[in-house]
Amino acid sequence: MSAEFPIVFDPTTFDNRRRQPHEFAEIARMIRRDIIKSLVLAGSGHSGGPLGSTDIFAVLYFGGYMRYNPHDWWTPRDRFVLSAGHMCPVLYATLANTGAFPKEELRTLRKYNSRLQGHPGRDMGLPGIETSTGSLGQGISIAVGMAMADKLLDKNGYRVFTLTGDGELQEGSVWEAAMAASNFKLDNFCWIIDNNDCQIDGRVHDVMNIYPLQDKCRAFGFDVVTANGHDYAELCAAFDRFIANSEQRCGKPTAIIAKTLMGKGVSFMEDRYEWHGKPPTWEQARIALGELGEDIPESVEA
Amino acid sequence: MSAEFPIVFDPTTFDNRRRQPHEFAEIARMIRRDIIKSLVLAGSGHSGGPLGSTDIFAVLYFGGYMRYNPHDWWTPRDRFVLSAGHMCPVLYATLANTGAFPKEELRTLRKYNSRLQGHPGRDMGLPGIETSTGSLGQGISIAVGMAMADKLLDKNGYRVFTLTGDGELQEGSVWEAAMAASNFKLDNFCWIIDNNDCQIDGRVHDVMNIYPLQDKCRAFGFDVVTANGHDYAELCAAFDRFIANSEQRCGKPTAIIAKTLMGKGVSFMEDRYEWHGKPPTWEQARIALGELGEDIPESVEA
Amino acid sequence: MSEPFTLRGSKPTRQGFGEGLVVLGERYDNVVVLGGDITGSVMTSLFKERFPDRFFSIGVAEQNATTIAAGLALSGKIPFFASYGAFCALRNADQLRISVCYNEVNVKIGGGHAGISVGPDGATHQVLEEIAYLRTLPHMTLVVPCDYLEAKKATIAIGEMVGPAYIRFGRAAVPFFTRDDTPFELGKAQVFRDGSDVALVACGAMVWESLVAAEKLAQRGIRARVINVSTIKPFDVQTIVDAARQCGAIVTAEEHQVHAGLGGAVAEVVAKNYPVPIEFVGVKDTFGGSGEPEELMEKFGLTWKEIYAAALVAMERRDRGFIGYRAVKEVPRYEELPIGSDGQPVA
Amino acid sequence: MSEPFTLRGSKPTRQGFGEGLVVLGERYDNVVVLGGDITGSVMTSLFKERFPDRFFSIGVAEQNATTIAAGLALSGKIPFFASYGAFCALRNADQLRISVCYNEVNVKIGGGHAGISVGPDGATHQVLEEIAYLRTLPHMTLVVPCDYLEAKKATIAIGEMVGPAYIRFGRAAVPFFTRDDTPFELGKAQVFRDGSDVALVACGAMVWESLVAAEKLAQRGIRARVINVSTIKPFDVQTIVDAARQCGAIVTAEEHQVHAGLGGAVAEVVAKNYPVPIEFVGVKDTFGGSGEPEELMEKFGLTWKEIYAAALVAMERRDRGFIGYRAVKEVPRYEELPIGSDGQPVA
Ligand SMILES: Cc1ncc(C[n+]2csc(CCOP(=O)(O)OP(=O)(O)O)c2C)c(N)n1
Ligand SMILES: Cc1ncc(C[n+]2csc(CCOP(=O)(O)OP(=O)(O)O)c2C)c(N)n1
Ligand SMILES: [Mg+2]
Ligand SMILES: [Mg+2]
Repeated sequence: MSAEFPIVFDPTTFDNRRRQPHEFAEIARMIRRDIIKSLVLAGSGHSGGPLGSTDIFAVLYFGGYMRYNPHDWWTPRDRFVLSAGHMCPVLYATLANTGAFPKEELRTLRKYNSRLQGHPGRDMGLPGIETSTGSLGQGISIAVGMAMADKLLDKNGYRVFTLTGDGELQEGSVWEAAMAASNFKLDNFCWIIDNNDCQIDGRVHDVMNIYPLQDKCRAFGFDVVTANGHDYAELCAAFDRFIANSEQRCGKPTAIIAKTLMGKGVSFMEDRYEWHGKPPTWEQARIALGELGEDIPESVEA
Repeated sequence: MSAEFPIVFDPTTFDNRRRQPHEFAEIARMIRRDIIKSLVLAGSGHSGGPLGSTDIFAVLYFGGYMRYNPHDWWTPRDRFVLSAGHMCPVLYATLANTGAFPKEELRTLRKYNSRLQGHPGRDMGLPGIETSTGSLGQGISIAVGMAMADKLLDKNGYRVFTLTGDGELQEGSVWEAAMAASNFKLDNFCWIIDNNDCQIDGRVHDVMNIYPLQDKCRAFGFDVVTANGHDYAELCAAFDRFIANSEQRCGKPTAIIAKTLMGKGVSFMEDRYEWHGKPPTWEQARIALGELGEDIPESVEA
Repeated sequence: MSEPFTLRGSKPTRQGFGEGLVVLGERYDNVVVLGGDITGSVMTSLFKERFPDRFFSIGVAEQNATTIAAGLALSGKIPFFASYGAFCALRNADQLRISVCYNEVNVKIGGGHAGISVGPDGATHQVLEEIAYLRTLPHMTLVVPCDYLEAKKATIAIGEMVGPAYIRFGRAAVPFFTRDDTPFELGKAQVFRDGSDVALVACGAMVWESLVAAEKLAQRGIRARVINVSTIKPFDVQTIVDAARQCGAIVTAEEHQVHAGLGGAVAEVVAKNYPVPIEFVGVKDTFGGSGEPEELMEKFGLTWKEIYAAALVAMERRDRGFIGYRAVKEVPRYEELPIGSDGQPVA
Repeated sequence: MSEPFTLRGSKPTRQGFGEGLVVLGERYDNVVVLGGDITGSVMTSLFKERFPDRFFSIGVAEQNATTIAAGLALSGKIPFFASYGAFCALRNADQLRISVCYNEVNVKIGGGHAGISVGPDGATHQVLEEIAYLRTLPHMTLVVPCDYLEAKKATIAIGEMVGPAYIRFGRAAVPFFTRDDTPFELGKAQVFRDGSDVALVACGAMVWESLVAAEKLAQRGIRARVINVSTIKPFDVQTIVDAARQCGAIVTAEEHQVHAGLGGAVAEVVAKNYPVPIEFVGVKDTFGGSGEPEELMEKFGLTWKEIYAAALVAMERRDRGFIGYRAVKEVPRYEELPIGSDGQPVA
């Protein structure tokens, strides 16, 4: 018998403003729980990257850095492109927590005809999904195109954020995008690297070494900031630096190398690459939710 | 009436050994004349890159750096891969001057069924053409594969050289290759960059800025040497450094950034990107050959 | 050649690929494998565990892996590179064309996650377009095995031939029904069931669906020939022409876009040799989507039911004189077929 | 719709593309162009000179240019990216599939150096495989104009439609014969010459060759219909089915691999609607090579002569009862055709 239990999505949503670290912590816990819930319901999908990058999303979407209207998404806004498309559970959970769509919809992750496709599908029209991604290395170029559209043509002053994985940096097209971003002096462009040193087959430095990473980003013309991707103050400082770069028109794109732990927040997933592409079992979900502050009453069968 | 004149290929060939600069100069002049001759006969093809990289080829093939037997090419040997396939006129002229095939065959460049295809075609079986190339960014990866075959498997101690253009570095796959070369510690791998700062549409730094180049190569794990690509002593020093790296198993691949002038040796072509992909007219060929030390008697019509 | 097949269970074709690689590794010292960071999923991990010294991890860099493979092949190795088809047939399409096929080197590609049965990963990972491209590449051998065991045989076969080759396999467990003595030969289509009322020409997991459809058709007295086109390039012209001549009506079935793939190859051969009506079962020019494998196969019309309905239509077109103009009508859904006097659905 | 065409000279199709872009630039502020370092060759340089602020040089990075275009399109621009087809249909194949077509964005690609008539650059630059791939991509519009003027019209048309589109053009000057009032419509094949003895279905420069073949056939009393399939996707089913029904024999002609391209599309439509014998003129599963454009067209069998010979064979197959089995014989060379009593070559 399965140890399934009722999944309840807390309908709370959050607004987007400067915050204290403990506020981010609370939001991040909510997002992580929502990730676990949607994944256990889906029965497939990626746990590790989403949990590891949750703190970044909490700061980006709820710290006043991205400018958007959750209730009318397609109005003038900053853009976020999830280049590492497989990490979409965190993006879906984040967007749901902005109020962009009902949190109940998180139940449909990876189901037939869901707006929450296994990799983001723009055709489904989910508010906040700016583009389809899933083939690594493409999203960052799309984001560069968006940044060019504003910087070089429209000049409305919007900003473009993108998040790539670190294994993703093995794709040469990422470096094409990076080269173009600095060539066009896109100071409205912020490249966040989820540097968990994990990818499917193991440690990034074992699978195909991408280091020294700062040197690479710098040599490709970025202003590089390194931050502990779980430290809200450091993340805020990094984003503040980008905002300053963009406001001062420094002529350089910004790269934030966020050191993270894959699976952060769930003890048995933390820093384990095995969790790249698996959902929790029901039993693991129960433990994970417990660690994330939500106690699930024992089910009858368990 | 065209000002055509009889093209005569000097059947001299050269051997492969340590040399003095003035000897290289003589060889390079011969190769350049052969390039001009084959191109004017072809009526199409690339002048600029081949002439600009000729001094590199002179040193590599006739300075004792590449080990090969021109009369039995496919025996154990070092490998050279022309990643910038469009530069093949210099490779053909060089190979002809090793004695790998009759210099008369240079007349057939770009003609139907010729072994001297417009971009190197391995299917034609020309001695010294290790692989087909022509789509930028692929040859360097092939060369990495060859270096891996020896370094990681066969361990016969052969070395692999590859030459890319600098515009070519805009292809992301080049950086995939570079990352792999250092990941696998291929100290038997030598990447020569023909840094003429020219490509089809203009200056490389205008078309898509690739600089700072040394920093990029270093960040991708290479031991980087910069050399004036027309100074034989500097070129020899650079190749000596690679040989030393490889003999000492330093664990790093070597990158030689050779600063060159497109069209070097022909006054009206020098440093002009317009010459990337054009052959000389007969009149221009006459002047070019004159500048390269071969006087063509005036033809009747001219 | 015809024999009754029975279901032996279900196994993914990728497993046959992984196991075939190990066999090759045992037989040949110069077989090497390149990893693209999904080695567990495409089961090159079996080779990696067994022959760690001949396995090289290239990371998420499919262009590079393909071209490195070309370099290894030019150095006397027999390199296999495997990833998902979207990434090792398309991300590297230019490399396949120039460095592998024009170069005519001994590079072998294993392309997984083919078709809609990939399931919840969704459209980006469900490659449905690569057969079309791969079969245009000169010198390429393209194999689409029908089940686990044929995938294993095919993997060994492409490892033992000289030249570029690609093997297409899937993610989900699919019916496993061939046996050790089921004939398999590169370049040869196999008749898996005899019949001359209609020919069902399929590849991959659709071969089993065709066998099921043939069985259902037999229940109403229609003898369908089932042909397994495991090699799509080079194409076995003779077997298809024989089918056209002897059956006079053809259905093609593939987990691929309905255009330019197996169906396209059959249509070309038939038009050039012996024109007969063909009905095409495949994905109808749309992208895939998330869902469970079986659910998706239903939704996208890739089951024996569509083959059954298509067979009835193809036969009807033949019987009415297939010169007759057909107003481009679509094949009805199985469920919508009228029930005949025998209680079976009719066209 | 049928009209006599006369040669108006020769011009490359790429010029029509370049000029069409300038027209679009004038009409629409949000048309932008991305350069891939061969802007002179693919004639985006005309746009660059005219609208320097709306031209962006991306360098030799076709993957990036394609995906940047997607980003621009998602920001309300109408981006064109042009390069050689080998690099902007294949080097970027994955980007086209995911970022352009799955995304369904308003990205337009101009793919030059198509076909063997590229000439001395040789095989690497002569793309012969991309029609097959592009026509499998959902949401894609694929246009292959027959001459300079149609290329110009087609460029404007894809700029004015919404959604992903690709236009294929060549390097060499080719016959220029359409007029301002020659009908052109996206998605519509045009009958360029009436006739009902045999249909010659072609795209690109092979349309003119078909007109020449039709003229030669007319000299011996055979009335060939010539159809210009300028849009390969979406495919004009009706016009082809009409041709099959009314002519009963078809020849397809394209500067592309003989498999999976235009010929494949025609074969599919015909098999599904009205099976008739088809003969396919195209490159026969080999790579190209260096040479002069006209020389190569001769050597690779891409002239009116092959179309002429193929037409005779297709008609013979029809007349003998095309159900008759044909022992996969190849079409004879024009020069080898026996001379009939009228002094003209016969099949
Ligand atoms: C082009 C491409 N190749 C391969 C894949 C399969 N894939 C999905 S995620 C992934 C690993 C990426 O590693 P990383 O970016 O570090 O993400 P993380 O494992 O940290 O979540 C791979 C190889 C893909 N989606 N796209
Ligand atoms: C993948 C690819 N894209 C585009 C081209 C067309 N092309 C040939 S040479 C060239 C310029 C390359 O510049 P560089 O490497 O600096 O060579 P140089 O002009 O100095 O000879 C381009 C864009 C190509 N051959 N391959
Ligand atoms: Mg990672
Ligand atoms: Mg250059």
